[in-house]
Amino acid sequence: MSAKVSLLSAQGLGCERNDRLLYSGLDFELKAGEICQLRGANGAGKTTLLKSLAGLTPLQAGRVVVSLVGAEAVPMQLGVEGSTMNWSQSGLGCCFIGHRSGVKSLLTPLENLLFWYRLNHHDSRADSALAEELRAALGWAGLEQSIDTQCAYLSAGQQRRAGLARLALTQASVCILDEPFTAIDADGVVLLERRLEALAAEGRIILLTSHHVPDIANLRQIELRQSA
Amino acid sequence: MSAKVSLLSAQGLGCERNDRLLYSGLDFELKAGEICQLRGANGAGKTTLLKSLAGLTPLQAGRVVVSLVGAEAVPMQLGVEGSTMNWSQSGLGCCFIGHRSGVKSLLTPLENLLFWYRLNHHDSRADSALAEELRAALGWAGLEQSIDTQCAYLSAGQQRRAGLARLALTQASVCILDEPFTAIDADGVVLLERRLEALAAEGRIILLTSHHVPDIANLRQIELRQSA
Amino acid sequence: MTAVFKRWFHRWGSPKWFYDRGRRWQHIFTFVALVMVPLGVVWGLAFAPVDYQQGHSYRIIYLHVPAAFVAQSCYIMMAVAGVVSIVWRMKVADVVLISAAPIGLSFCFIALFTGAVWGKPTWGTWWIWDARLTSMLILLFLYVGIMALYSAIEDLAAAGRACALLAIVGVVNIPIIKYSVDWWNTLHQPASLKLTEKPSMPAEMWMPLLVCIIGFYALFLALVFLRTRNEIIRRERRTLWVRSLVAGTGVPDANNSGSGAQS
Amino acid sequence: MSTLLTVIRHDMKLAFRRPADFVNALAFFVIALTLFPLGVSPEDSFLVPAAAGLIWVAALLATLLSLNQLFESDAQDGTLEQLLVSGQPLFAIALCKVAVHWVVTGLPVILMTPLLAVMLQLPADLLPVLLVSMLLGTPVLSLIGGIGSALTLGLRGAHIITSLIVLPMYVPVLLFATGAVLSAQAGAEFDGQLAVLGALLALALALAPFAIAAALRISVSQN
Amino acid sequence: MSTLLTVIRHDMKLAFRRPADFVNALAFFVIALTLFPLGVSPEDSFLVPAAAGLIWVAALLATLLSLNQLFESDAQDGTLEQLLVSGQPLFAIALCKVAVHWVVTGLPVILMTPLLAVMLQLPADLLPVLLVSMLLGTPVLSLIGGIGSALTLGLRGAHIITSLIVLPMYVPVLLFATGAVLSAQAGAEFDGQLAVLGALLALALALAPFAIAAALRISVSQN
Ligand code: HEM
Ligand SMILES: Nc1ncnc2c1ncn2[C@@H]1O[C@H](COP(=O)(O)OP(=O)(O)OP(=O)(O)O)[C@@H](O)[C@H]1O
Ligand SMILES: Nc1ncnc2c1ncn2[C@@H]1O[C@H](COP(=O)(O)OP(=O)(O)OP(=O)(O)O)[C@@H](O)[C@H]1O
Ligand SMILES: [Mg+2]
Ligand SMILES: [Mg+2]
Repeated sequence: MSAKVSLLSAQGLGCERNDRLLYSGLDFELKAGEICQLRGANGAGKTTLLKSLAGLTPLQAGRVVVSLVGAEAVPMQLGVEGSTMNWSQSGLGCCFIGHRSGVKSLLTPLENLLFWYRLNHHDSRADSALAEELRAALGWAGLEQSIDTQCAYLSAGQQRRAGLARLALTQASVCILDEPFTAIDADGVVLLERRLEALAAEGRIILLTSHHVPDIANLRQIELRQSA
Repeated sequence: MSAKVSLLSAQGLGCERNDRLLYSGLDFELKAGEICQLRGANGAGKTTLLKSLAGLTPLQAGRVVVSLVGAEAVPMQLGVEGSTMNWSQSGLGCCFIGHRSGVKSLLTPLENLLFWYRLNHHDSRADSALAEELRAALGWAGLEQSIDTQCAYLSAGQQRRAGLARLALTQASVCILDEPFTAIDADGVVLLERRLEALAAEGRIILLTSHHVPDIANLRQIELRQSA
Repeated sequence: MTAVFKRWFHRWGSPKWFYDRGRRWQHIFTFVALVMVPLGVVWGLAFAPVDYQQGHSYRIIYLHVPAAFVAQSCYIMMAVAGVVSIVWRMKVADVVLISAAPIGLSFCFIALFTGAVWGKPTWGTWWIWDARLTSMLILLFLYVGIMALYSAIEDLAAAGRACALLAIVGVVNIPIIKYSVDWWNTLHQPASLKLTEKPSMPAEMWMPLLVCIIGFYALFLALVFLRTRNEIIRRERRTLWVRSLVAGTGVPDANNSGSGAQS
Repeated sequence: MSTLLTVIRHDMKLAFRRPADFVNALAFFVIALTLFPLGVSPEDSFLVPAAAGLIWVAALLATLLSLNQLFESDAQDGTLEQLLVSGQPLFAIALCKVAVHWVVTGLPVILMTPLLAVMLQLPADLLPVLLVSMLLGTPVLSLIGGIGSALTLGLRGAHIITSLIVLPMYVPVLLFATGAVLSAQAGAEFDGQLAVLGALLALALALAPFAIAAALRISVSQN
Repeated sequence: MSTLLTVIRHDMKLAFRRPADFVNALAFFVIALTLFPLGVSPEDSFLVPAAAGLIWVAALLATLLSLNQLFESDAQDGTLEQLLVSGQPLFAIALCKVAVHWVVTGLPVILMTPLLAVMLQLPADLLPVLLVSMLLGTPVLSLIGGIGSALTLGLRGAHIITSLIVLPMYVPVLLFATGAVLSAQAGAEFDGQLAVLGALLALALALAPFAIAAALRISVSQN
């Protein structure tokens, strides 16, 4: 995850689902350090767009290009019409947190985070050595008391937080978050907003959807208007 | 569902889950026409409390009493320590919408609403006769285009709306809503707030949880503070 | 119910009472078991006369039959506890039911195992699908079912009610099962059936058997009291009376309760 | 009354929206039975005497496996909560659900039986007895199974616990049903066994719904 | 490499958190086999020749039914999305998952076999052959099954479609495995059949993981 993205540009993205055109000819550029909120009514296609950007569903139209820090000269094509985005090429990484946050209810928040960490980072340290860092991350997410209770016994918001704790560790240079504020209480929302600003300050690109406007310094917004 | 509640009073409610005391000695009174927001951090016990009030889980401690319009003299005990609340006695009704909103993804919003309506109302009219009303309700919920698409193909917010459409029809005199605003876009939130005010105006009692403070005229708030 | 019985019933319904008074009964049964089981077993295995047709192998009956009896009675007792728990919402009944299950299971297993060991010399095979064996196997499944259900439900209260319900449903079925299996067995007649019929035993053969049976029952009851009281302590650990109990004279059960409750 | 019709129509609609659910049981039934000639032996010496028993065992397993769909989806999407809150008589709702479940899983299996009976070389004159025994027996399986699946709702590995709970109680049905066919095969009387099956059905119809309702309340109350 | 260890440890941990999942297959195996003596006939004349076949059929069905747990929970709770986004080699992950699945479902079944063989009166000298055939055969079942369950992930009634896709591919395994035991029973050579089983296993190991990975990508992109 060494490589850093300095510019991500989407060109002419389009998508239709069961015969309804959701969006088309969608262009936008995200610079390193930008936080961008994707807006749109229910059913506008936000989740659909985020999933295709994360490389889970193929791009139906258009292409996505990134240029890396230090190599701005040679932009790199991550995905193109008909194919799915491939983030892993040349050590790029993408941190995606969707409606379903990928938290196993049988495992404790700690175990969940550990698995995610091992999966996304090459780190030779033993679990015990990592534990400190992970516990810190979960502490940040406000789960001190629940670090070792199975997620099945956590409340809606606590489970969400277990997934969001990744934001305290991720080294991916692009974060894609689908309604990260769902089920999070007031304090949690502030916590999260500050965290996102911090990540941006480190030069990450952050793309998120949310129905309430987070109060984040110079937040960019992209409107996804119903084309039907 | 003829009977109307004029006063619902909870006395000394308490609950503990896996060895943690969530709340105890909780007393509150809700008068007809009141909208009350239950507040508390993630894991405070809001959902737990709402479920026990809706009669899904037994009351661990305390009792709940209601007095009916016209019969204020003889308060009626709906539930007591160790038993589950019983709303159906003497034609009282309760409208509960939880984290899982009880919408079948195989059915269309219309079919879902019809099933719920039949289940909760004695109405001799044929489905065809009802259809108008139901379509109106779904229209109110902003699902005109999607009335006849299976919910599996709806977005998160649209599915949520399919469940909330019940609020346009319910005749229950008490409504219990767990985070009704989740995944709902800005317009939807306003729509919902107005609807809740209307219900209150008709003399219903509304108890809801939410992490953002809805802008509702004279909203009451009950704080559920962590006792641990 | 007469007033007297009512009072007695409700007293035993309170965890504290059960814990305190149960203690004496536990000691009594333990004592009986400690005397009768060794006596019966040694008598049966060492001194009882050799069986003319089965030779020494028949001696295993002194473990086998008592175990089989206890295994069957245990389930009935659990069902009764289940009724009490559901009708009178009595917490202690749940605890008794749950504590008894593993014991019944073990006796059931002993019966099957000894039976199998017995079968080898007598039928020349470890297992045949004879009526008794089969219904015993099914009883084993019933026990496993209850324990699986209990261990799967986190919420103790819910687990108790669920198991009570299951035990009742099960006991309704047991007679049907036994009847059906017996009938089915007459349908196909394995030649070896005769063997399991009660041999008409001379007194010096069945006397020790009787002693063993009584001893096993005593042992069973002692275990039930032990496990139940441990479980009570564990569940009520945050109540006043247990706190004071543990704080004051360290009651033996209080400290080994953990181990008792897990199994 | 109208509620019951509502529930029945609703569940029927769902079943036909997702035919897989009942084709599921049917497919398992067919698959399992086609495996025996392949795996064990295709010779009549094996099949003829075993056919009826194999068919019943397969039908029993098929029911066992279809059980978890009975309440699971309702519990997951919150419909069960709505049913409880509605305050309608739960035992009646449970009965309707089980009935529908039998119609969409048990009945197809029975309808498919004649075909498989031929494949398994079951003597033609035994087919009627077999069918009657299944008509009387499989509803009992569904009713008992209902209790099991309601008790294990939302538990980890509900599947297996259901099997463990339910199976011992299935044995009598299996024994009397196959017993009837065997006696018929031996040219003996078999009304007795069928009568017993009928009695079992009556008993299950009378008691199971209440047990199921109680079990459902318990399961909902814990999560 | 380290990723694979991570996945394996993770899945193992999950399996032991929820023993029910693998006890599941085992229980079905035991239960199904106890039904045959009850439902068909307890007499040696039936059991002795049929035992090996019945055991294999039961093992096959047990695998078939445990398949859906392979990727289902991952798909539902979003773990699968995380696996894809992580950009790790998916075929390797798939292989690990299948391996773990076999260890927790297939292996216990094999370990339980001797006991059931006794209860079903299988001649003792046939047991080794049976066990070897199962050791070689059941992994193939898991691998092939993996493809089926990945393909049908998140489809309605995935269960049945999986069975239909997978079953035809199971038949050869079943035939060669039981064939081996039968020849042994007839005192004939049986190395041939076992060799074929080995070949099938090698083939499946080489190809299945890639098929599974492809199938997973398709299913995720659908919803
Ligand atoms: C796994 C093998 C076996 C099991 C599960 C088993 C089961 C039982 C059961 C449940 C009983 C109590 C019956 C009752 O309640 O009346 C019993 C009693 C008895 N069994 Fe077995 N048995 C097995 C093997 C054998 C064998 C191999 C023999 C002798 C050859 C045998 C001889 C007896 C006798 C003599 C009794 C006492 C008579 C009676 O109480 O009815 N059993 N066995
Ligand atoms: N199924 C369960 N079993 C045991 N304990 C649970 C269960 N669900 C929740 N809890 C515990 O109960 C507490 C309250 O949970 P609840 O869902 O009521 O919180 P909440 O106020 O709704 O939180 P949120 O705002 O995140 O929805 C949690 O801290 C959790 O530890
Ligand atoms: N699984 C699916 N299959 C087919 N169409 C779908 C599916 N999911 C969503 N759609 C359609 O795609 C459109 C966009 O869905 P999407 O989830 O992207 O909306 P969204 O902007 O995320 O809405 P929300 O704010 O409610 O999450 C919806 O209108 C819906 O009709
Ligand atoms: Mg969305
Ligand atoms: Mg909540």
